[in-house]
Amino acid sequence: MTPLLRMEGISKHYGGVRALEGARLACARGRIHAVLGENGAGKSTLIKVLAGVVQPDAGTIELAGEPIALPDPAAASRAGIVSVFQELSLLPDLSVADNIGIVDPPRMWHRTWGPIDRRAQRRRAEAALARVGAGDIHPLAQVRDLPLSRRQMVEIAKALARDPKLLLLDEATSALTAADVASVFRVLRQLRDDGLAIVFISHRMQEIAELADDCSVYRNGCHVASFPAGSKTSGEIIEMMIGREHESVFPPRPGRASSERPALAVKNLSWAGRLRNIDLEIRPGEVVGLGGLDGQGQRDLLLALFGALTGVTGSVAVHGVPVTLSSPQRTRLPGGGIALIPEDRKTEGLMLPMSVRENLSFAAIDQFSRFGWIDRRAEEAAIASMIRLLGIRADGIDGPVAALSGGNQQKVVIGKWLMTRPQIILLNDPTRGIDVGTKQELYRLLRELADGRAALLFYSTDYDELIGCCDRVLILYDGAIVNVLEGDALTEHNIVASAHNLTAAGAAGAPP
Amino acid sequence: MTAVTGPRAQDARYWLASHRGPILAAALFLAMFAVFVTEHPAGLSGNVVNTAANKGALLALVAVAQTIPVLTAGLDLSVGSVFVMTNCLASTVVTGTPREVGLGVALVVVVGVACGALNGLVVVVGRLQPIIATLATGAMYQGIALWLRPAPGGEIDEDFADFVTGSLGDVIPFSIVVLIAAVVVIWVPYRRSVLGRAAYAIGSSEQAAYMSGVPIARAKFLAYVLAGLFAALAGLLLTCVTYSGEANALLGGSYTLSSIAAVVVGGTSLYGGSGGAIGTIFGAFVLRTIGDLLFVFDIDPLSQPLFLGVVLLISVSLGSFRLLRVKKRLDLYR
Amino acid sequence: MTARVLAGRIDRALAAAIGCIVVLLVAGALYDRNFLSADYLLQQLQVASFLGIIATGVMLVVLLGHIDLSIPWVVTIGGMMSTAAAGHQGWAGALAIPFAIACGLGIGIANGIGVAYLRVPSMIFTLATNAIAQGLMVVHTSGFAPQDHATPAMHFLAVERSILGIPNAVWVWAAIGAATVVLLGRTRFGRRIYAIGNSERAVFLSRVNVRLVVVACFAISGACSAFAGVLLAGYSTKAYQAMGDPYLLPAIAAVVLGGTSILGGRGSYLGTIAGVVLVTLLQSILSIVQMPEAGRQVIYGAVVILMLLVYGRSAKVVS
Amino acid sequence: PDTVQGPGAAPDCFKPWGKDTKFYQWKKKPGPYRIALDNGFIGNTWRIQMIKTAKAYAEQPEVKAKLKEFKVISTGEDLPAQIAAANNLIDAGYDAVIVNALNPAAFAPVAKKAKKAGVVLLSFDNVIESTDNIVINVDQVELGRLAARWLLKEVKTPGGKLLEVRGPSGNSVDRDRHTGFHEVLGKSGKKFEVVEVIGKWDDGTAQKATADAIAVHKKFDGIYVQGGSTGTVRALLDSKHPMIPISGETENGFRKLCAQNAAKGLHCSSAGTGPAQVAVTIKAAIAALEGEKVPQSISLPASYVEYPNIKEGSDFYPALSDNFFVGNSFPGCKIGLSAEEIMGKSEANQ
Ligand SMILES: Nc1ncnc2c1ncn2[C@@H]1O[C@H](COP(=O)(O)OP(=O)(O)OP(=O)(O)O)[C@@H](O)[C@H]1O
Ligand SMILES: Nc1ncnc2c1ncn2[C@@H]1O[C@H](COP(=O)(O)OP(=O)(O)OP(=O)(O)O)[C@@H](O)[C@H]1O
Ligand SMILES: [Mg+2]
Ligand SMILES: [Mg+2]
Repeated sequence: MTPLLRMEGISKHYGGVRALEGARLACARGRIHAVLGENGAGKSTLIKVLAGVVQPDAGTIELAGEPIALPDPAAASRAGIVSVFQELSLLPDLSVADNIGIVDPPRMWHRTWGPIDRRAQRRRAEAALARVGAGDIHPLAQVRDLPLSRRQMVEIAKALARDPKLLLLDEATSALTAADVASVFRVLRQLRDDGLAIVFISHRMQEIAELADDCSVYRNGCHVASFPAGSKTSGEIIEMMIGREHESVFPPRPGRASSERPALAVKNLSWAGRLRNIDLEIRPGEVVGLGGLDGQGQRDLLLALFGALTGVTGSVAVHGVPVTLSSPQRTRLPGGGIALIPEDRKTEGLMLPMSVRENLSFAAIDQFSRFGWIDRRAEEAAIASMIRLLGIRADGIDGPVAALSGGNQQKVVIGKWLMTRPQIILLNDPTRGIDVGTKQELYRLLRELADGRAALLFYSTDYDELIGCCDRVLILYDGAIVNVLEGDALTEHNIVASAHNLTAAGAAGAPP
Repeated sequence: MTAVTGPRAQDARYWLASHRGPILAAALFLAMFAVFVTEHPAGLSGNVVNTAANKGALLALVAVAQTIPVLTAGLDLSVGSVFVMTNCLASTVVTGTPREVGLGVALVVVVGVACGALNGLVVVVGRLQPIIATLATGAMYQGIALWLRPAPGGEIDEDFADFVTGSLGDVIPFSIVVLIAAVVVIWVPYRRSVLGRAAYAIGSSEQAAYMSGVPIARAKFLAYVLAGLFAALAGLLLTCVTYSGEANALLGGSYTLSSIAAVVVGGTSLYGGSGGAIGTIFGAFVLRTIGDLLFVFDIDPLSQPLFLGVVLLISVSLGSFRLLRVKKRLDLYR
Repeated sequence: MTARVLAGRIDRALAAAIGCIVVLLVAGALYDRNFLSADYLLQQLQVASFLGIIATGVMLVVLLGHIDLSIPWVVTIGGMMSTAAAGHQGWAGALAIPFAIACGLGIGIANGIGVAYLRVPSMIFTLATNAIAQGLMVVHTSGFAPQDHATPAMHFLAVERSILGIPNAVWVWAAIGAATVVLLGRTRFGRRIYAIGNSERAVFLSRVNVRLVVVACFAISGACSAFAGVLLAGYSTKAYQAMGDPYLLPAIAAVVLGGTSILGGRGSYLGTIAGVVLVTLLQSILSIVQMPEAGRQVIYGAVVILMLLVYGRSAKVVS
Repeated sequence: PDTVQGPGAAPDCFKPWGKDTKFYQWKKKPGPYRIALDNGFIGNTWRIQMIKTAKAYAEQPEVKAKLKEFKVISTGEDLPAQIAAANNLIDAGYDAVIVNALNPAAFAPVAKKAKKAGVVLLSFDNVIESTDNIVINVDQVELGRLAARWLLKEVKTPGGKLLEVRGPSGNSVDRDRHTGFHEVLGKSGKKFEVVEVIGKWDDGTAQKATADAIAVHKKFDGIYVQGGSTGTVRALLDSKHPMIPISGETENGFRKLCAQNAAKGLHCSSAGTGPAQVAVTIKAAIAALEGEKVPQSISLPASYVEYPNIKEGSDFYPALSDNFFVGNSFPGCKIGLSAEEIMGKSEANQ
């Protein structure tokens, strides 16, 4: 039987950058096809070609054996190709229902000329949300007000509501918690069994293992290999992706830091009913994780500690000195201060059209300037060493960061903050959309920073990461810390249990 | 937040949240207008209402014209010029037999639509920034207006004009009927149409809208065409109010700027994606009533411009009270 | 988009603007040889320098992604306050020019506070402050029948030609322009301006006091406008009502024609210079060839659109 | 009102426009009266001066005794707002409404309404084009003719190049003055090339336009400037152009420059309409309300002075602002105090 989709010889160049070179992909009905590759391998570009967003320089696309042209997203949509993009394509000012029904909504009176039937649209949206297990999202809510994980669910519901023949998911689960992932996977399997072809991209290897039927690996824009899932070990796959051998993922944890004075001590911190009486202490050299279901206040806590919220009560001390964190500028403290790796790199971390140079040195510009005058040499030297340290792949430092792949952009965000030499680093899901190789470098980097006596507070939606990286994990539920896990008690089971606030203390390891 | 959390109450809360702008503008207008009529020696008479309605409807139509491109995160700086140019045209062609008057009205509307279409083309096909593209086309329309009417004058069928600017049964100003009709016949269907919603989608995020397969080009084009249409309706109404035409660049400029202020006071975001014509209409009436306050308070003639400026500043700043409720400072920055 | 493409874009704007300037001069010369006389060209530069100083402030504000519609009456305030102060005896008279600039600065700061702290869209907040500035000047003129004659210093700056026969106003503009080039390209403040134009949110989260930068830019814009008002008063030897009205739209047009994105975050000062010269020449030539106002407006609009079609098109919406 | 036969009240002041000008007579109303002034644009010196004059006139004891209320509303550039203000004033029962119209053609509906309501409507400066109101103005076409006649007299050559600095396009006053100017030139039989530039009655704009014109055309034989005359003379002086005759408006600054440079050969004529005509209009309003006969169209004398008669203290005032409009005395009208005095007083306060 011919596969539903066949792409051959797809090439795409951006100026001097090779995004795809003779790439190919074939996927069949009733199969979930995983696409793997490190950051910048060209996965998203491949998806965008299929979605009609990007026009390839060369190559052919066949759908059900017929050659097809995809000049714009609308054409792809008509052909039954529906995508969930890495950068979400939701409309923040519109309601969830409007978003889900944005293309081809139900109409009153006449199928093409009638006005939009809002009731029918709302029913349709409710059904789609319920189907992916996001029934908690109100269809009239504005997407702008939803946290990233809920938005991702809306995006998936939106894709499914369009009755695709071919569904493309580009890191669609990167911000989802385990529970959401599970319910999305249930639907995806159901759809596969109904005969859909699904292309699935994720940097989380266990998701690939769990879901994929076939795999294709790309490297540097080229197709490396395709094989049925399970025929290769994950070590082999990673080797294909990064082109070298791959060691154990997490760097070793040193023993607990001594009982010296905490770098960050928070007492009784509350905010707007969304954070309740948070107490926490992080010593220099410690990596403390924030866990729990998404949206339990973890992101707000990080923002509060960074001075980005108003009306926060409670006390915060840095190295024993009480500080008022009434604005981010106030986190600039003698000896380094506090850094925040924000949630959304595109809008919060970077000035996309500006150069890598300007982005990297932006937060630390004071170090290279006297009386407001920038010393470009000092700046360049510092940038060069940061690029080396993080292995940022960029076509020179004067190109816009927008041209970097997602993972490299994330590295720029991290580099931007490392340049300020912070003593306390708040990380808001920093590995979202980062490939395994880079992730591993990042874990190593975090540990090095901790060894360099920085204190890290690390929120992640990935439990493995929390377990592998953190000395301690605080589980938040409804804005309060409900459990603290460390040592042997730091297991996936315990995290999941306390995340749902099921545990009475003791059932899953008592807090110290 | 209310304690009620039933599904109805929840729906109502979302509804309220998305209609806060128009409600506030309407409340502000009613308060100001109440002060005005209580102080007016003639009180709430048919004449007073008619005068206020005619003056308000003019700006309201221009401001609705402005609203639609603004929803797409664009801007139409030519609405004032189209307003003036159609005024000049109408003062030439809307006269004669009833048939000729009808044809004249149709011609004026068609020309307004054509101006809007040119704007749309420049923005969509030319891919120029709307703010600067319409600044340029606005200059061109102003030039055409001068060419049509080098000096003030012209005429309009007086029966037609008196009817349009009069009141039905001396109670309901016909200009308000026109306004309501424009909302019911044009705005509401537009709001409910795919292209209307596409305008909101584009304003919200053009990139995301494109990736979702929203018909961007058509929706933007239509937005400018509708702007031209509403501006032409306003030009026609102006001709009825003045019985004449004048290619006055200052008038066009002041309407363009007032229209933007009305859009903002009416709760539409200049960044696009949210708001609508109803709020804008109240916003326009708020702005128009500011001038009427000169009647109410006895202000030294040479301090009047300062007074108008201060009241304008206060009304456009009222929206910043919402800042007091913002809990997340990050949300202040886009 | 690579750096080269980006740089190419800016260069293209500059090149196109310069190309247009040349075309205008040639067209003018065909009409009358005197268009190429040093006299005429220097005079255009002199007049351009008033617009150029205003456009400098406008450009900073536009780079932030904002706009300043209070220009007309801040210019007038600059002119009227300097001449009014000059009427006083003693130090107040001597400080006429700084005093006027301080007044512009004050309104600029008010604009900045409204935009940055009250978060009112700049387009309407500055519209309102413009109305207030006008109101203040009407009260001012009517109240004390103030002195409105320019001082010799103002006349010296605006009209006289002290060095190399080049009008002093041009030197003043050159100095302000050089400072701006340095400010935008070499300082932290300049970086922050561009950055805010690209993503205010990211700048806020980079521990920068965004509001301060915004207020500073509006303040500079107010000061530039007021200073231009001082020079204009010197040029006309007096200050008068509404003297700033003819400068708002040309200043915005000059900045945009010079390749600065009206949405902020992108643009070069060299482009602005070219834009200013272009707009000034275009106005002057259309005036001299006695184009009737109607045709003048149409041509003006068409030229702006054509030029932007050459280099000012935005990218297609693709990722 | 009734249309009646002349002569009307105060014939020295309320001079009928032409022979066939009608006279109006309203029924005498018991005083004191409520009179309102509906002004549009305010952001220029002429208007400010006009409003100050109106206020000062209304404050004069003999006038004040007849007025219960004198209200002024300025609406800015917004024509519909000015029309609405006029309508509101009529509805609010003012006895007389005075308009300086933003657009002369646009107030026909207002005139209709005032007539129906029995309100006396008057207009001056930019007058309402309708016979349903009392119009008080200087003949703008004649001002243009005056300038042309004087230039023809001063320019000795049989032809040459003249510069005409015009007002804002689309404005009726600009059109009228331009028409009158060219009418006389056309009939003169001399061959003049007229270079037209637009000065918008604004000193800065006029100065720039003049400077550009001089730089390109190098030599003119005479200039007619409708407004912004000070700027035009500045440009002439700055350009070191030889002195040529200039016919301009009535700005104090213009006349000052003319007087200063008369010895160097600068010959000027200065003609225009002073803002004090508002006082004449108020006077006419009161006369009409008192049941006097008033011409429908009143012609005011233009303030006119030409070289070498420009005298300090009567034709210009060195102590007053350049922006001041001179030529406010209407001797026949016995207005009581001149605008010069009004401005001069506050000047002295300083
Ligand atoms: N618009 C663009 N302009 C220039 N270069 C681009 C553009 N988009 C992508 N690239 C380049 O193309 C290459 C492939 O990018 P792509 O986004 O497809 O990678 P990816 O495999 O999805 O990576 P990630 O896992 O980080 O998302 C990268 O090197 C990137 O820098
Ligand atoms: N070179 C410069 N020229 C003009 N103004 C400048 C310059 N550098 C800074 N400023 C202004 O001074 C303000 C303070 O500068 P600075 O860079 O110290 O701000 P900051 O570091 O964000 O503030 P802080 O650390 O005090 O909270 C800037 O926000 C800017 O408005
Ligand atoms: Mg990708
Ligand atoms: Mg990625």
